[in-house]
Formats: sequence, C-alpha cells, structure tokens
Amino acid sequence: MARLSSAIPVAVLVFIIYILFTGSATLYDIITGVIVSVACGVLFGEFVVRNPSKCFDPRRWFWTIAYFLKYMTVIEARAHLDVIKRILTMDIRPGIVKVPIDVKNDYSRILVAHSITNTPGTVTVDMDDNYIYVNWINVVTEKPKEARKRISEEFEKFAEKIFE
Amino acid sequence: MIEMFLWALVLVSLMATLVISIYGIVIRPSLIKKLIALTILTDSANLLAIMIGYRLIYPVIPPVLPQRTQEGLSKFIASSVDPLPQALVITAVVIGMAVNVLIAFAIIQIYRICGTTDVRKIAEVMKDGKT
Amino acid sequence: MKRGHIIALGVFIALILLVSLGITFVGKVPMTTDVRPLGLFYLKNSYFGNYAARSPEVVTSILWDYRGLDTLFETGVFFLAIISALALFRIEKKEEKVKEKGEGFTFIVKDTVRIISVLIVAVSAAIALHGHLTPGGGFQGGSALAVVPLLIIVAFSKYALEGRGLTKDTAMIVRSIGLISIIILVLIPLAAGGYLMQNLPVFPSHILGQLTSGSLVFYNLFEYIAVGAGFTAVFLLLSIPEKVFHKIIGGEKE
Amino acid sequence: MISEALMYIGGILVIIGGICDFFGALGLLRFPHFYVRLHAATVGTIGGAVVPLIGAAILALGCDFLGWIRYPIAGMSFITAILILIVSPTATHALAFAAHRSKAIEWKEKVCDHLEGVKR
Repeated sequence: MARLSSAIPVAVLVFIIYILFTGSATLYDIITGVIVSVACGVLFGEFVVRNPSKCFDPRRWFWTIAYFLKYMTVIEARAHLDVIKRILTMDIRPGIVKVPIDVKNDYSRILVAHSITNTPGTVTVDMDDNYIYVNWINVVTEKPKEARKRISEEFEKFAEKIFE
Repeated sequence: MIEMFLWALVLVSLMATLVISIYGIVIRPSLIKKLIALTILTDSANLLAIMIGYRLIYPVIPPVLPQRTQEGLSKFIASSVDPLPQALVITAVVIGMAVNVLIAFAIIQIYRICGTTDVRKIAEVMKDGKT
Repeated sequence: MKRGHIIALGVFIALILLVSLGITFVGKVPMTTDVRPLGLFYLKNSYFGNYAARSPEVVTSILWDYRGLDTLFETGVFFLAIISALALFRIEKKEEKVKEKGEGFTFIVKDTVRIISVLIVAVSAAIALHGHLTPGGGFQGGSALAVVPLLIIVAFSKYALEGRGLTKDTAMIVRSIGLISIIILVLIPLAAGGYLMQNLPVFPSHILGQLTSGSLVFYNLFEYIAVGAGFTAVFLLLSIPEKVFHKIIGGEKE
Repeated sequence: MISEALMYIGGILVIIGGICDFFGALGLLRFPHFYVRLHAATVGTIGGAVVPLIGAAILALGCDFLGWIRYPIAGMSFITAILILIVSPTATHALAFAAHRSKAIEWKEKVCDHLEGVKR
C-alpha cells in the first residue's frame, strides 16, 4: 500500500513532464504517457517519495513557482553581475566558510544546497547535520552568523515554505 | 551584404575549427587528446554538412510539416530546409559514436598494459621488450 | 593566461574576420535559397503523394523508410562495436566483489540522482515515442535513456545496479531482443508479398485513428530499447574496478 | 503584436546567454586555480545554458509560421532548462567535494578553510 501511495505522485510528475516535453495532447500522447508514467511510478516510486501527502498541497506549488521566478530574475542576475565584475578586475578572496543551516528535511536541505551552488560565487563543498561548508569567492566575514545572512538566509525561508 | 558577411564568418570559423582539430590529432602526444580532437573534427564536419543544406530565406522552418493540408504542403516546400543532409548526418553521428566507443576501449586497454597513453613512451615500452 | 596566448588568440580572431570579409567582397559565398531536387522529392512525398511514408517528420521518414537499409546496417555497425568492446574487455572468471572503504558522495548527490533518473526516463521515452512526429527518434531516445544507469553507477556504485538484476548479461539479452524485433519487422513485408523493409500498405498508417506512420513507430521503439541496453552494457564494462583487471592481466601493479 | 514581443524577449535572452558564455570562458582562462574556476563555470552553465534555453522556448512560442511544431520546441527547451538547473549544481558540488576530499589541488592564497580539520 505504501508503495502504491508513493507511486501516484511520481506517476503524475512523469505524466506532466511527458506532456510538457511533447507539447501536444492528442490521444496518442495521452495513451503512451499513461503507460510510461505508470511504469515509472511502479519502478521508481519508493525510491523518490517518502511522504506522499505533501505532494498535493497547492500552497507548496505556489511557493515553488514564486521561488523559481524570483530566483531566476533577481538573485541570479545579481550574482552573475558580481562574478563578471570579478572576472574583469581579478578581485578575489577565496575561502571555505561554514554556514549554519536550520532546516531538517532532506529535500529542503538539497534545495538550499543547490540554490547556493547555482548562484555564481558560492559553491557547496560539504554538508553535515548543522553546517554547510561553502566555497566563497569573496570572503567578507568569517563569522558563521553573518555569512548566513549574506549567503543562505533567503533560500532557507523559501525552502521551509516549500518542503517543511 | 551583412547577411553574406555573417554567413561567410560562420563557414570560415567552421573551417578554422577543422584545421585546429587536425592540428590536435597530429601534434598532441597523448592518445586521449587525440580522441578529443577527433570528436571535434567529426562534429564540425557534421555541422558543415548541415550548413550546406540550410536556406538563406525568411522564414525558414525545420523539415517537419506544420499543417497537414495541401496549402500547408505548398507553404512547407517554399520555406523548409533540405532534409537530406540531416538524415545523412544522423547516420554519421551514430557510426562516429560506435567508432569512438571502440577507440576509447582500446585506449583504456593500452593504458592498462603499457601504463601510459603517451605515444612516444608507448614506443619505448614496446621496444624494451616487455612482451 | 600568458601574454603570448592573448596575442595568438587575437591574431587568430582577426585572421578569421579578415578572411570572411575578403570572401564577402571578392569572391562569391555559396548561399543556397533553393532545395536540391532529391530533397524536394522527399519534402513532397513524406506525408502526401504516392510514395508517402505518412510521417510529418521528413528526416525520420528518410531514415526508416526511403533509406531504411542504410539505417539497418548502421545499427549493425553499432552492434559490432559493442561486441568488439566486449571481446576486448572479456573476463572469463566470475569477478569478485571489490569492497572499498568510504561512504561515497554526500546525500545531496544521491537524492538528486534519484529524482533526476525518473525525469530522464520520462524525457527519453517522449523523445523515442514521438520520433515520427517531432525531431527525435530511437537512437536519440536510447542515448538519453542510457544516462540513467551511468548516473546510478557514478552516484551509488556498480553493485547497486547489479544487485537489482541489471547485469551485463541482462543488458545484452534485452539488446538482442530489440535487434531481433527489428529484423522481424524488416522481414514481415516479404511474408505479406512486398519487398524488404516496405512500409505503408503492409503496416497500417493509423491505429485507433491516431497517426503512427506505419512501421516507423515500431522501429523507433525497438531501436530505443536496443540502444539503451547496449549503452548500459558499455557503461557496466567501463565501470569494472581496475584491481580486477590488474589481477587478470598481471601487468603493471597499481 | 504579442508574438513579436515574445520573439524580441527570447532573442534578448539568447544574446544574454552568449555574453555569459563569453565571460565564463574568460574566467576559466584567467582565474588562478580549480576552486575559483568553479564559479566561472557556474556563470557558463546557468547564464550560458539555462537562460538561452528559456529564451529559445519563448522565441519558438513567438514564431507563428512554425505551425504546431512550436509547442514541442518550446516544451523541449523548457524541460531541458529545468533538467540542467537540477543537474549542474549536483555536478559542481560533486567535483568540489571530490577535489577537497582527495586533496588533489594545492591552494595557497586562501583566506580561510573551515572544512580542513573537520572529520567525517
């Protein structure tokens, strides 16, 4: 039963991806999409989803889309301009700082780590229970609290709303 | 005029990539670097073949029928690119991939036996009479 | 980056610009605005016409219908390459499981691979099953599918894959099933009184009112299975630990 | 009108992608060692691959003469962009993690390294 309930969200996800990738919704697409999504759900369901009830909450989806839009427009543009400026001026102070992290869920921690890596200028090197170790191109401060304010505070707010 | 210049620029850059990759195949001593240069050579040759089938008109569309009606067909013929080079290039890509797989396996086996992928050192190792 | 490199790069770019300027002003640039007659034939006859393959995607209809034998033998070349790789890497003894210390990558990599493998399977199936409608096809979809075992090998280990039953032998069996199905599809028109690799009157162009373009969709499906399984076998061979080979070859130590 | 606006937005995004690619390549050449080069590579993947792919999706939606093919093209570009957005940070993280664990790279003029003494 647990296997079935975790297979349904995966199948829905695969079906959405399939239809989006195909770009049309005729009968042929729907039939093949249902076959592929059921197969994927049965094969991969128990590996991917651990808490199926969270998947169908519209508020989480709303926050996901809001986060995507804000991330792609504001945060990325700021970080890109900063790193391009550093490429031209060679003004670098690299180092690895440790940043405390509060969220506990696995997927929200992955979201925070990926957001940090995806902004140019910061790369997640390692992660243990309480700290992320971030390779930072411009080490302004070595104190963990201030580094958290500069690097990961915004990501954690959204991650808490999406996955916790 | 500017279109012609851009088109010439694309073609000349592709030719330059071909020349650079041939240089890499001949000069670089490492077998891995030779393989990388070979893949660059195949890819730019394929791109050149696709470029020959391109049409310099506007609008130009990929060779997929936009509407399944007779008027759609006449519009399609008026603005579609040549499909034949693309079909030939798919065959070339698959065969190039097969050749690359085989060469990569051979290089790994050479490295296991000789302990190096440098061409000059492979000759020395073989001359020393290990086998 | 040294000063000499910058100068060489600048000279090279300037040379390319100059040559293309010269070609523009002096000589003629080969600019085509028409389709060649053979291409025109394929464009006209891919969906309408007497020699049609009933596929809106012209490249796929050339690949699996007009120039079908080419593609068939190209599949054969790929199969031979994998067979020769197997022969090069053959291990006669049953290989032992090498136990390594350490815990591998962090959970970030492992959980992301779990999510991404599902998405890649969906995308590759979409590429392969719509080969007769949009750009794509069996080979492209199969290559995309083979990324999944590669990612699993890198993130977890080879034994995570083999423990669930996907060994080299299973992959080769699946691959052979795909190839045998392709051969049967090639031979069916002969039994129905046509010629080799005939498409349309033998196979139906619509199934349940949906366009399937005769045999193209089946060829794409089986090519997808065969290429995915073949690449899986290659990746499983490449990921055999070096220690096993050193033991067998008995050559250089470490 | 709307389709022209979509075409221009998509074209601008593609041009931004080209500029980001150029600066990423320049950074890969100019930066002194591996850990700093990773940041330049991130400029190349996010600004140079994800943004132009989204731009290509918008551009394809604006091209009316493509008929029904524009929806598959847009969908393919968008899904590929999402996949790269998930995959590329994983790869960068794996590279950085492996390089730090194996101590393969000499790193002299660093400001601080809090991970050095941490035992796992």
